[in-house]
Amino acid sequence: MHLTDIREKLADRPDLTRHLAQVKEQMATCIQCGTCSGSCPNAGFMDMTPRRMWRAVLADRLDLVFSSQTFMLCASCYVCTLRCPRGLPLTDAMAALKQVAFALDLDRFKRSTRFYRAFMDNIRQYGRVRETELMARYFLAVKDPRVPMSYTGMGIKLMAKHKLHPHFPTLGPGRLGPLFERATQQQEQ
Amino acid sequence: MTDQIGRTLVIGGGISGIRASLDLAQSGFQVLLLEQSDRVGGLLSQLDTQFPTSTCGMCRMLPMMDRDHGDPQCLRRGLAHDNIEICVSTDLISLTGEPGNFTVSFIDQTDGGRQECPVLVVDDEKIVRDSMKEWLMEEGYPVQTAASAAKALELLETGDFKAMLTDIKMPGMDGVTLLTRAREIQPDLAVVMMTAYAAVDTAVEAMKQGALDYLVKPFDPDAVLLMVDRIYKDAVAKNARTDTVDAVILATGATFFHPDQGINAYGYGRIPGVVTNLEFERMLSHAGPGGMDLTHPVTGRPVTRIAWFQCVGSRDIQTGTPFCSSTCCMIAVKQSLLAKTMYPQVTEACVFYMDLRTWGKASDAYARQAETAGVRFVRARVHSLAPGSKETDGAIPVVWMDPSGERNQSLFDLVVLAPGQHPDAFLTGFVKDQELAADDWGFVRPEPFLPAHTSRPGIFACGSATGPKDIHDSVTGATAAALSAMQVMAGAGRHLVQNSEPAESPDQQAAGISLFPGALVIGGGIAGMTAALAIADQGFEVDLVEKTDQLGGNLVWLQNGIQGADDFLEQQMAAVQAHDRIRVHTRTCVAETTGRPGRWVTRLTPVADAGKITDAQILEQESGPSPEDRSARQSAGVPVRHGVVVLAVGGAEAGSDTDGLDQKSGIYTQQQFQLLLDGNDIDSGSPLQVALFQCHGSREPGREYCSRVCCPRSLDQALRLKTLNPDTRVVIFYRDMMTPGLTEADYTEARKKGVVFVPYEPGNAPNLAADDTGCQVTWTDPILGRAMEMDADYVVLAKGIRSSLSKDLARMFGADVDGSGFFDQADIKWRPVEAMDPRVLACGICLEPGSLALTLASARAAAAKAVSLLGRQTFFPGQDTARVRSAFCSLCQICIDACPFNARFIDPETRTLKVDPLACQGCGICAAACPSGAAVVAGRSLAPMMKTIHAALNTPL
Amino acid sequence: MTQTVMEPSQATPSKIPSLTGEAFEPVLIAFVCNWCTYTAADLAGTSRLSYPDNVRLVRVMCTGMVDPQYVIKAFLEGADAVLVSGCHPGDCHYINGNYKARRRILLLKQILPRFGIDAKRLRLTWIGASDGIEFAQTMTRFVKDIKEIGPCQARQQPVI
Amino acid sequence: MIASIQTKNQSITRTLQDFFADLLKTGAVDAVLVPSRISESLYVKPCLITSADQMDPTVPLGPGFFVNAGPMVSRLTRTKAGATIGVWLRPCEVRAFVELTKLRQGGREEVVILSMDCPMALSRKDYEDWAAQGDEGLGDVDTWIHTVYQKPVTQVDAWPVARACQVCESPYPVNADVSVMLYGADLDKEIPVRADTEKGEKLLAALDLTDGGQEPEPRNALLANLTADRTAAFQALDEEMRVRTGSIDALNRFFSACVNCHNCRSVCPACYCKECVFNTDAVAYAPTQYLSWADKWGQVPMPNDTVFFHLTRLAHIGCTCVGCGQCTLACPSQIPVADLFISVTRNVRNAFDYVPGRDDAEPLPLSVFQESEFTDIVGMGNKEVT
Repeated sequence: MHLTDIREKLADRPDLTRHLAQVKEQMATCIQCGTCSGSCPNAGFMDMTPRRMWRAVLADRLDLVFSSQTFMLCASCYVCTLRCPRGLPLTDAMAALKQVAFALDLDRFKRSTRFYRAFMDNIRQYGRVRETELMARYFLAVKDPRVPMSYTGMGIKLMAKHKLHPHFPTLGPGRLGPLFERATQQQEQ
Repeated sequence: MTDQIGRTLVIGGGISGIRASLDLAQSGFQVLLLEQSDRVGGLLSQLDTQFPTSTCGMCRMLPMMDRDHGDPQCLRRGLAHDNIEICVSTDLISLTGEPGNFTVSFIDQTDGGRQECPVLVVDDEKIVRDSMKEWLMEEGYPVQTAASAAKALELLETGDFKAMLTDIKMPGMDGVTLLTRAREIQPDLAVVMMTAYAAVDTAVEAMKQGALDYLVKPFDPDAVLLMVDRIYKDAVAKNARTDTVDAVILATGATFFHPDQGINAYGYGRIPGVVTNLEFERMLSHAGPGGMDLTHPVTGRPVTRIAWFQCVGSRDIQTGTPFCSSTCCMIAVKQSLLAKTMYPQVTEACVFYMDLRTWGKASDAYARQAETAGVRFVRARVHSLAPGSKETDGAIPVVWMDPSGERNQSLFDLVVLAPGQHPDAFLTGFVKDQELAADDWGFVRPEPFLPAHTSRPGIFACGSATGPKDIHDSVTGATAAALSAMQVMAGAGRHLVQNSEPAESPDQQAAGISLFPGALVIGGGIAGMTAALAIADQGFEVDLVEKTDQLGGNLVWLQNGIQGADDFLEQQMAAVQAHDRIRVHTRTCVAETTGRPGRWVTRLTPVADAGKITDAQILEQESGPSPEDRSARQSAGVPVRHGVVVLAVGGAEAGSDTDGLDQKSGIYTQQQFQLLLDGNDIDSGSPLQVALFQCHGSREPGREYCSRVCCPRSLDQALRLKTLNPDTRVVIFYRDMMTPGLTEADYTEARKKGVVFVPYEPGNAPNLAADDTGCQVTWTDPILGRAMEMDADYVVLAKGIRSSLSKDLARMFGADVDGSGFFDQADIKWRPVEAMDPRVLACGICLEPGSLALTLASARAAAAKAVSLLGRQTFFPGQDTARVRSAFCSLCQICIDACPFNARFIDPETRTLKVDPLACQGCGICAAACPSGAAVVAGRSLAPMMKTIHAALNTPL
Repeated sequence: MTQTVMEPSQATPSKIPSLTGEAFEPVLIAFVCNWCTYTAADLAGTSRLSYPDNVRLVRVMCTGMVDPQYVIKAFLEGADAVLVSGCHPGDCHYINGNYKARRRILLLKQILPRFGIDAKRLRLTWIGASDGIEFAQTMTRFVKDIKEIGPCQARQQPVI
Repeated sequence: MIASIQTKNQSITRTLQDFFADLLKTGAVDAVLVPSRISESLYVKPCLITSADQMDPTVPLGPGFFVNAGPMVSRLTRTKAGATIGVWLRPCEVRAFVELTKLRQGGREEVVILSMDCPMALSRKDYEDWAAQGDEGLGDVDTWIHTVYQKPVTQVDAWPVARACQVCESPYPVNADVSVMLYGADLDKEIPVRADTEKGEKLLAALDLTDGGQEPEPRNALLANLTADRTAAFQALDEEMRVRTGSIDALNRFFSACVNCHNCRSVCPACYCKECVFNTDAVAYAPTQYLSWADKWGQVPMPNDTVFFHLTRLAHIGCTCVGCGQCTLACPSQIPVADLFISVTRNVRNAFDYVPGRDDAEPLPLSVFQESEFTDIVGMGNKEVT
């Protein structure tokens, strides 16, 4: 993902630039001690460790930031925030980067964006996760036949263990609507 | 009556307390030394060796003169001096008054102390009762507990309690009613309410009904102890001993952070094999738990792999200690070096650090010594520890991420944590009672430009009470505090204990020497001026020699770089010029000196041409006048007679100015850039790109020391640039950011303002490609692992400090210059401002690189030493001073070569060998070297020793 | 590391240990430096460590003060062995006293063996202020070694 | 620069006497120190000669060696004399003087040291017999000279050379300004002379002895096996002394004839003290002390401290003894003190890797030290230095 493309996309989104500036400001006092990378359970799978991610953020290397999988693999377990000697809000910063990536709808994260959106809509609608409908909605959104095919193996195994309930929605609408409105309001401020 | 003997109270018997007490006692004043614990020595008694050498040497703090007034013994066995009254296991009850008339009351803990203050703890929760009981018992208070108010009243009937701590919400009778009922039984009982957060208003209500105070759950041990402490002091105040003193020196030091507080990510106390560095110090010692072997504290097996974790409870906002505790890095370096050299079984010694802070003069070379001994230094912070399992055979697995992002794992038998330091309960209480100005973390804040002074006149502070310090800084600060106390006592008209003791015998009278009463201070910088003023204020004549034509030295170009330094400099220069006992000789240098130490006649000569001093001239000055030139100056010299000399010739930016820096491409040295900043010649309109390059030429072969001031200076410059224009991009290239102690706050502040810090290894420093348009800086970022480059408008090279002290000048007074060109101190830790001869002193940055605060401290310390020497009329030989039987002496000078303190010399007129009673330490080495028995030391020559040997071998048991 | 606890009865009866009849009890003299080794001896005492009482301590201000004559006189006066013990290099209160002592002991170790005084009878050790255990061990080992070698000749006959 | 003095078919003694006379005549030196006979007796002592015509009684080369001239030169140079003195010294005398300069008992500035391949010395008794058989009461110096310098000898005719000379480690000039090379030279024709320092060159130039000579061809070979013999002789001496003084009892016997006269001390060039500690009040024991010693062993021979004195002297000059043998020559009880001192001191200074007199700048071993050295003699380990 080239730096210029990122800059272009951000040009007309002042809210996202402000969002990123806030992340950068929060990370300013990072002393590069490596505790976050050491304590992150998913660090092994990330192409760029959290410590390197914060370095890139501070160096305004948005090209590196948005070409890495790091914030997508962050499982928000908050261990890094607990251990950071500087008391920096590391997990919230990762979430912020994730939101900016979704908002920019970068095609690099196309699949993750659609999965997260499908997941959120599913919960908003039913107040709980309905796996089959969630995956169906996700496969439709991805519009790429190969993706569902890749899940068939896992699907069969889950069905064998009665983890997948083939029936269609019968429960009434979920009651989490107001919670979502409130969250979106807060996001605007 | 005002003319009694000057007496000072020193609180705290650790390293600083001992040093301050000995300085005052040696000068002839009396000292009252109070120590809370049961012995004098503080941390000292637990240390076999101290960095930056792997040797001990604390007994070198003992006085060099009048040794008959004290016990010549290892300080770990105790301190004894006629002028020091030592009270151990003593609690300070109260301190009131002003300089010259302080009233202090104190009590011995063991009799009439804490036993006299029984405490009753009333709470329905067992856990609260037990923990409170444990804390209070440990402090020596007798404690009883009661689960309910009824039980409490029952106990109150029979027992006689001084304090009661009671919960409010309890089944049956609540705390408030218990309060009223209790006060009926015992009206003078002090009651403290313990309340959960919600019930504070009821606690306040209780206070209206006579409760002394309230504590909020969850309790902090220190708060509880502070509360009970106050009650205890009021209770025993009546049978405490009171005394009046003229000045007070606070030297209570700091305590170590307990790693099990807070999140305890390293499982201290849970995981066997995780110890603190103080505990490991004891394990290393042969007098420690493991005896002669280094064994695992739990399994008892020999330890082979040791890891040191730095910054546990320092530089950590989570534990409320965002400052650096200054000494832990060097402790780790020493312990790792000792572990590798004392115990061959240790195969793996690994120090995990963020910045290895080796800022002392000899510290960096000592750290390199550890590296060559096989210690591995890894720049990483281990996030947490899991206990060892059966597979790892009990060894602790340590996982860390090195800068390149590689995940590393290794097994260690022992993990040594470096806990930070913070103020102890006593200091917090004392600061509150005496309303001393303290900084944000509870340390005493020294007055600007008066390192030992607190906000209360007459009360001085030194050592770690004013912020974590190493031995060198503590000892220098303690001597400076002693000077401040002397100034107060002089002001109050006090006199010395023994000013002019008569000689006991005629030949002792003949062998005595009296110093010329004046002092010669060479170098008119801020160090020289401060020392001159301090000596002159005590009533002695001072000759201040400055080779340029104006005073001020380096502070002249630096005054706008330090807040308030400009007025201070002006004030000092005015004071020096106006002082009637200071003769200022500008554009003058020392031609040569004659006479014995203490009776020097030094010839001062005007510097050759009348014009501005040329650089070449200064360089020539520094290397000393060439021989033929010296004779030319012989004639015009002004002879000065002085008994003490203070070398304060200062230093300059290292790296000669002519090493090809072309400022048109924006490359400046730190000093040049500071002048630009102060002269606001930096146009801050458009954002700039500035690169600050640390350790440029320092900490490398040829100059193996850290100049200690460049990192704080660069941070200050970076912050100035950011305030000028927040969008200016400032990048600091560093090896280790040396911001020890409380200066760590500037480092965090710089990061907050967006300054980028790029660490580099000595091997691949960033390279500068300068051309006339600007300078391009290229480097590989160690964390991103990518090549980066930057077109810098300004590149500032931190060249560090070099000393201007020439070998010739030092040798002229029998001192010398060390490997790095600075003044060769008698002992870098224990006698930091003196040469081997106590009459040759040094201060400022010709002694060691340091900040303005350290320069002022060393200047006042040097003045203290000078004053204590000049204050004595004559120095008579003690019982154990060497004597010479000239009839047998063939002047072979073997004894002169053998004497470690060059106390022996040949008197030119009489062609006989004489002993300088002030320098001679009575060790007897000369007596052993002399074949003919001409060198005699009482009790340590052939005849007495043969009697001793005969008695030893022939007396039946 | 268990401390070497010796029963009080093992100490010698209160007369000059003699050579004949019962087991040979050596008489040794130790020149100990006042600052470090004497403190270690003090520490050994306060730590309740026992060591044989054959060694008679002579406190000197510094090992640098031990003139070779003292060692020679000690041997000629009938000492079975002489120990010189001072501070570790770098700890010396007088800066370099211990280095000078080391050269003098080397000189003596060349001379004395020529006259039947075994080099093992003269020892130089560095014992620091906290080496209480090492002090006790040194004394115990020293007495054991000398018991093996046997009495020094100068103890049996006067030297002219 | 090597020159040669022509003997002009005179005796070598006469040639050297003329050489010294020329030195005085040309003013190259203001005085000369040369051994010479005292009132035609058979004994020689170093004489300070300033007039050229006093040369006849001098005996530059001969077996008579009764005073080590080292201390004499130190007395002449204790302070500035304002005169240049040419001193004619044997190698051991040169080395003794150099050691004394290290002890600041003299200085080399005003001295030109002329040294020679050593003619060796006879014991006092042998010397008297040797001297008697010569015609004018001074033995046959020329035959002595011719026999000694042709091949390595340990005796001339029937007289054995002094034991100290038999084991001497440097019979050739060391650390001198002018070295006279006699071994293997055709002495009837010329005496090769080598200038080792500028001072030496200046002296020879004053006598316009130009750089024409060369070292006698057989000299090196001759010196090589001379040294080999001497080393072997030393081993033998060392073995013998280890036996004769290997125990306290043997030491008692060795010194049983000693009467504490301290003669060996007063002639020893290395013992520079004004007064020996054993003559001072330091050893003035109280009568009760003697009784206490007597109680300890049952009896104590008087005066005691004989062995204590010799062992102390061994410790004091352990590194500075140059092995000149004067102590044996001076001992009234004919105790071979030199044999003991030479064998012990050579081992002592090997441990410090020090040779007395070889180099002015080499400091005395006990006046200097290194931070870490000789670590194997520290501690209870049994890596003992035997």
